[in-house]
Amino acid sequence: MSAAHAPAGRRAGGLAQGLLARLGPVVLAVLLWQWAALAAGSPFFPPPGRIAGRVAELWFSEPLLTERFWQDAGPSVLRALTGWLAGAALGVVVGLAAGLWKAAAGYVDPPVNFLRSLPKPAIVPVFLLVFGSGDLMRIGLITFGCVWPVLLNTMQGVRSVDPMYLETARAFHIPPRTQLLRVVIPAALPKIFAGMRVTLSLSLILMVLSEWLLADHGLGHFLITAQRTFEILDVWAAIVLLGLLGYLLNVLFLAAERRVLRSRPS
Amino acid sequence: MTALQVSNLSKSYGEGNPALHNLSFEVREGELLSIVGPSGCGKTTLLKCVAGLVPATRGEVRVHGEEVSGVPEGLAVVFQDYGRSLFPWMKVGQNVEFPLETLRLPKAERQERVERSLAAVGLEGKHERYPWQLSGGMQQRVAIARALAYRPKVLLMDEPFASVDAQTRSGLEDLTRRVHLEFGMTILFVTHDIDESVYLADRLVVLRRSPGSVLAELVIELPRVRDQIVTKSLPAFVRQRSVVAQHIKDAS
Amino acid sequence: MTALQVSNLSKSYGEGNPALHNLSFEVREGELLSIVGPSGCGKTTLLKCVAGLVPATRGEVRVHGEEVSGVPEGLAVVFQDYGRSLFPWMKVGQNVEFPLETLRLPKAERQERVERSLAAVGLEGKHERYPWQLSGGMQQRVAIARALAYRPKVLLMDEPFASVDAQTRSGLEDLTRRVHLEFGMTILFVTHDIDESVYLADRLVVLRRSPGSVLAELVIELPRVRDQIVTKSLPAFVRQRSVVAQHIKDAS
Amino acid sequence: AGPISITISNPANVSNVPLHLAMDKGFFAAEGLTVKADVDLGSGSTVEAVVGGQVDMAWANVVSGLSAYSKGLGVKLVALTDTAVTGSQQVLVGKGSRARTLADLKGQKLAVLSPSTICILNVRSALKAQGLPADTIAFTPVAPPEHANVLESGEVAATCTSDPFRTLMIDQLGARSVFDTSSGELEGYAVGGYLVSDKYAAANGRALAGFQRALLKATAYANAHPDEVKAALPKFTTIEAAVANKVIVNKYLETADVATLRPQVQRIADAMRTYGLAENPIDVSGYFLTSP
Amino acid sequence: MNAPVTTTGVRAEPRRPGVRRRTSPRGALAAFLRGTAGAALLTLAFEVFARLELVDPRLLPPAGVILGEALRLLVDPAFLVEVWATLVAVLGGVALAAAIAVPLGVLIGSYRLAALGLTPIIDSLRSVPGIAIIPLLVLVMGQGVSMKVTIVAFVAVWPLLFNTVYGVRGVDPVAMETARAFRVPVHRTWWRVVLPSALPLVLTGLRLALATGLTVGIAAEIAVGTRDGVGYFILRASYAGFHADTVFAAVTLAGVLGYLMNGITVALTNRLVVWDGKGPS
Ligand SMILES: Nc1ncnc2c1ncn2[C@@H]1O[C@H](COP(=O)(O)OP(=O)(O)OP(=O)(O)O)[C@@H](O)[C@H]1O
Ligand SMILES: Nc1ncnc2c1ncn2[C@@H]1O[C@H](COP(=O)(O)OP(=O)(O)OP(=O)(O)O)[C@@H](O)[C@H]1O
Ligand SMILES: [Mg+2]
Ligand SMILES: [Mg+2]
Repeated sequence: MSAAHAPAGRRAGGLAQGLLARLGPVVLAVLLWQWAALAAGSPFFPPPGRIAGRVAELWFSEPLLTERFWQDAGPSVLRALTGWLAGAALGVVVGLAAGLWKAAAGYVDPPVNFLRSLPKPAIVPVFLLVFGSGDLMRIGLITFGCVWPVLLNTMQGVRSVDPMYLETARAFHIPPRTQLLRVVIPAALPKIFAGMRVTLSLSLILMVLSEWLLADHGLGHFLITAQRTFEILDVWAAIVLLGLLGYLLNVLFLAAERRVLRSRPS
Repeated sequence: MTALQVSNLSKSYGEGNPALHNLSFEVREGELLSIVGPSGCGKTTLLKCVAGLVPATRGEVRVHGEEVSGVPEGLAVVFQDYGRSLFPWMKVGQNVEFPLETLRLPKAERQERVERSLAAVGLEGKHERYPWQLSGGMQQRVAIARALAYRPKVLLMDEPFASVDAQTRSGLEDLTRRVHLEFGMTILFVTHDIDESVYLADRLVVLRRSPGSVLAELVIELPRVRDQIVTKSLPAFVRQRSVVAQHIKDAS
Repeated sequence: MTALQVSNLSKSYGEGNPALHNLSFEVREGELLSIVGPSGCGKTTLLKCVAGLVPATRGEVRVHGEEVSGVPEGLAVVFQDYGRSLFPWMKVGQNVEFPLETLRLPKAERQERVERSLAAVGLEGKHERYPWQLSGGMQQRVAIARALAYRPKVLLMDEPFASVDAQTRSGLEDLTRRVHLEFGMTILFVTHDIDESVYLADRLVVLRRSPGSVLAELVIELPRVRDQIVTKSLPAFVRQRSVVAQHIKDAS
Repeated sequence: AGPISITISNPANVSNVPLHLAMDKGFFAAEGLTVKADVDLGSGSTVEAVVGGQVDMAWANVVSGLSAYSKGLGVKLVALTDTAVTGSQQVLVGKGSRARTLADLKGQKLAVLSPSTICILNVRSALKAQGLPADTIAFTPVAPPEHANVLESGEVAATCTSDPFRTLMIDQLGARSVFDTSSGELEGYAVGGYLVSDKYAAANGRALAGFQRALLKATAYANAHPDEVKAALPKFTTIEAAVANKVIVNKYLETADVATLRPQVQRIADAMRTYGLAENPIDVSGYFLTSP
Repeated sequence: MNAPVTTTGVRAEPRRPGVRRRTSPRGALAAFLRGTAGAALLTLAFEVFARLELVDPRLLPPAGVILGEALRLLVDPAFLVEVWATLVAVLGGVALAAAIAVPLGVLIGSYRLAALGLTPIIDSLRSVPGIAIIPLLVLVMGQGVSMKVTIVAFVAVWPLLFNTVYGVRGVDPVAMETARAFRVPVHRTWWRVVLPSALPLVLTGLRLALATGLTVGIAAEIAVGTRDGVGYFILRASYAGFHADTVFAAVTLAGVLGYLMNGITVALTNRLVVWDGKGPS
């Protein structure tokens, strides 16, 4: 019987065990993959060893990162992060408003739910025609995609704040603004983070999509070129790079989250 | 002077679920009124109506002559559900200090009030703990310290000592009397401990079982300054104690 | 026969934050042991160690001779933090019935136990309410009803009557004595009410302030079957009551 | 055994009209074949479907097919369908553009169908002829329906577009051609053809021979009846009849003779090497389906 | 004790109509009107922008034209068949995603080791864009409905997973201790304690998953050129050339479809989650 929580603070079994737990499954997965790829022998499924070699060759040789890395991934990641930040900020603000002020939710809900259900590739032309060419349109698209999860989670988080917290705050005449900053937001924070974390990877995906549909550089461009010219190894290399970037961003995000939420009971 | 006036107050939670029925009483400025009554008779509901946290279904509440709509100024509450009224993301010190920030007190004074009120409830040196690192009784005392540090004109306390041991409880009772007298604080004190209700009160209201309404009201005739041993052995105390006990028996 | 044996139990929450220190005592089968001690001395911690909910730092706990690692079988707990130990998504009846499902009792028997235990705590007819629609005292009684319906061999109760009015409290105290005698239930009862601790106990342990350890242990010499008025006026009761009071004074 | 069935993934374009004529006219049935044509709208994943065995055969443009072949995916060319004529594919600029020639697009972006399109070869070859470096113009792959949008928004300076979008953009948006891809070095280039996987080729030699014969009959018929070609277009493509009438019809190839086709293909393979779409020289000798 | 909060300093209206207080017909009408007002504003903004004719109206038709075309599509059986095809793929994909994500989320949320071990894999996997793996999926599955379901599941799994994990981690420790104290078996604890407690967040995840699944399902139809679905309809209209009105009408209806799916999920949530915002979460 131990459906217990992951006790954040407890250093169960120490560092070694943690490291094993962290790396074990990854190593296992890669080994399985290598074995399956070798067994299948399909040109579309190169073994991870070769992919890793290609990734290193393309982006991680020279001193540390190749010039190509900055060419392919640099602008892409920048776009993704900018769009993510803008989307998260917008999502939190609108989500707070809609969570706190039911009437606002009434006005906002239908258009929001309509907008977020629009298929992204199909609305790229609209973004293109409205925002014109250039990064504005791409960042706009990423922002547009990132807003919704954060918005929804924020709203949900705000609506399920323990009413006792609010009653306490009211009983002590905490002004609305302070209530918002010191009570509502901290109480909703775990849920806001959940939304932001979902969105972080989404921003990478949307970045690829925006570059996929039209770009002359960046990871999306690299990917579509590789794919259309049957550079299968490059396709996989790009997928792995995206996975690495996603993992890295998530590690950074989790570290930040842990700092912010460290005071919570385990 | 009337600090608090409750007139014909009724409250029901939805159809056919009345909690309070036609309740009227008043509390004079600087008076300590105990409210006793059986579990579920509506004491917490009454307190929340007075605090303006819950709208009355009928009737009205006036604090210092003004009808309560929002939470009246200069009023503080110690909630029965202390476990959930402390903010888990704030340390103990921050929890106590938080309402003071709104009062725009200088940092030094805030600090001092936090120190003093935490010390008053026997929690000196626990500033840096989080509420969930404290025992139940300690959490409840943090909630009390928070209200005391706020120095309200009117203080509502909902079974504030329920989770505290006898020894500490006596100390807190005396503390309550002391701030009541010292600062002329008007206090509405909900409890189900008969001894406590009599020991603390200037006046006492017994509520009848649901939907709650006033069953009896009595003025406690005890000296203003009280002592746990001396006062509790006064014949007046013993007599009034048993009167209240009898009322409560009738109430349930 | 020993139902419960605590030997050299120590528990600390991280470095330099000891809650219990070298605690030893035992409870015989079918005995009711009261535990009293100042707020924050480690009573809740002790109960959680006995229940196997929290691992001891040192020492061991044996229930019916077996060392506790997980939660021992046939054991139930009434938590101090009743407000959070009831599941808000279950109605009152469901909350009480929930642990019974694990016992694989037939539906009819489950229903009957739910009925009877809710009635025993004075909450008949509240099945369909949600916990958050009840007053604090009522919630606490739901938690008690849940433990009673479970019919454990060993029952741990952490200040179970703290939020209940005097009248109901007396009733619940008598109920506790009754199930204790009727079912031969072993009960570990944490309270900070001295009268209650003496009135209920077969034996009594006083804990010393942090880190908690046993300050005194005394056998309560009162008849097995007790009565609120008769028993509490027995000279033995009055005497033992003041002995405990003195101990507690020493403890804090 | 009953008739052999072949599933073909084919884009909805002019090149595939003979396939559909052959189906309609019963040419395949006469060879004992049941052909099922899966019309594909611009997915770019048809070669994967062939290699993975999800479909038996797919039409691909020559560059794309050669690219798959050269990367060792194990594909074989069953037949080439058509060669380009003037107007098949053009580089278009917007109404307001002042560009007159490719050279005027220097330092700007050109939208192309895909990163492996013959247009890139054509443009680079033309640039080379004018003594300009290959990277004078940057290429951006854009799906054809978006060509009008990217041109209008200013994202690109020009688009390399084929019918029906070429006709529509010229007629309705006032776009203007500055370059015809069927000119210069690669004039009359082969547009595309049908691919199968090596495995499929090895197992179905007889059926594929039958396919080639039936298709030849259909290409001959198509060349002889241009009106029927235009009439067939709206039936399996999304092109409307009015537009179909203005569409430029390529010249369909009436031969399956490897010796004749091979130089056609090799020419493009060499150009791919020259103009940066292939890293190594491509030897096309293993590319053709050898008769059983 | 915790009475329904009706007025907060920060909250102007009852927080949650919930189940006990059913939305009155009048309230529903008001909500509908508010929603319509919001939608009208959006439409108007688009209309004005289009009417400025900064962009050729054949590429970006005004809202009025799009809406007219949308109304026509709404009764066009040929279009409705495509809607059905998309719906089947999206619901299938989200169901598959939920079947994977919820148990996995409970596992990861409950056990630190599972979280440690699986996080790197998950974080890497979910940063892989669905479109990048489409060619690989086509290779294995072709261009039919199973491929669509897979790609929808691939993207819908993450919001469900993360919301479940955060939901499970947010279960009140006292509630967990209570279940343990009564020796409630693990599976029953998950079922009766962890899941209900996490349910509000899981349902939020479901809403996100449905929306994401719908957009990606349609995107896949566009990108893969599958043989049916709204995306296919859009693709066909765009390949026909200069039918921006039909394209945007179909896109609009896709949005409406998403709006409806969301509405149904919200109604479901309100029915299932009576207690949310009533007590410790
Ligand atoms: N989760 C925790 N983390 C850190 N310290 C804790 C934690 N829980 C309890 N403590 C500390 O352990 C000590 C004993 O707490 P415990 O809850 O056992 O006291 P108690 O005797 O039950 O008090 P009360 O009568 O007030 O409920 C206290 O000093 C408390 O601050
Ligand atoms: N949020 C609510 N929804 C519905 N009914 C409620 C709600 N809160 C309280 N009640 C009901 O109102 C009545 C009075 O409750 P209240 O909490 O005021 O009692 P109380 O006197 O404080 O009791 P206790 O001493 O047990 O705390 C009870 O019957 C309770 O069930
Ligand atoms: Mg109460
Ligand atoms: Mg305790």
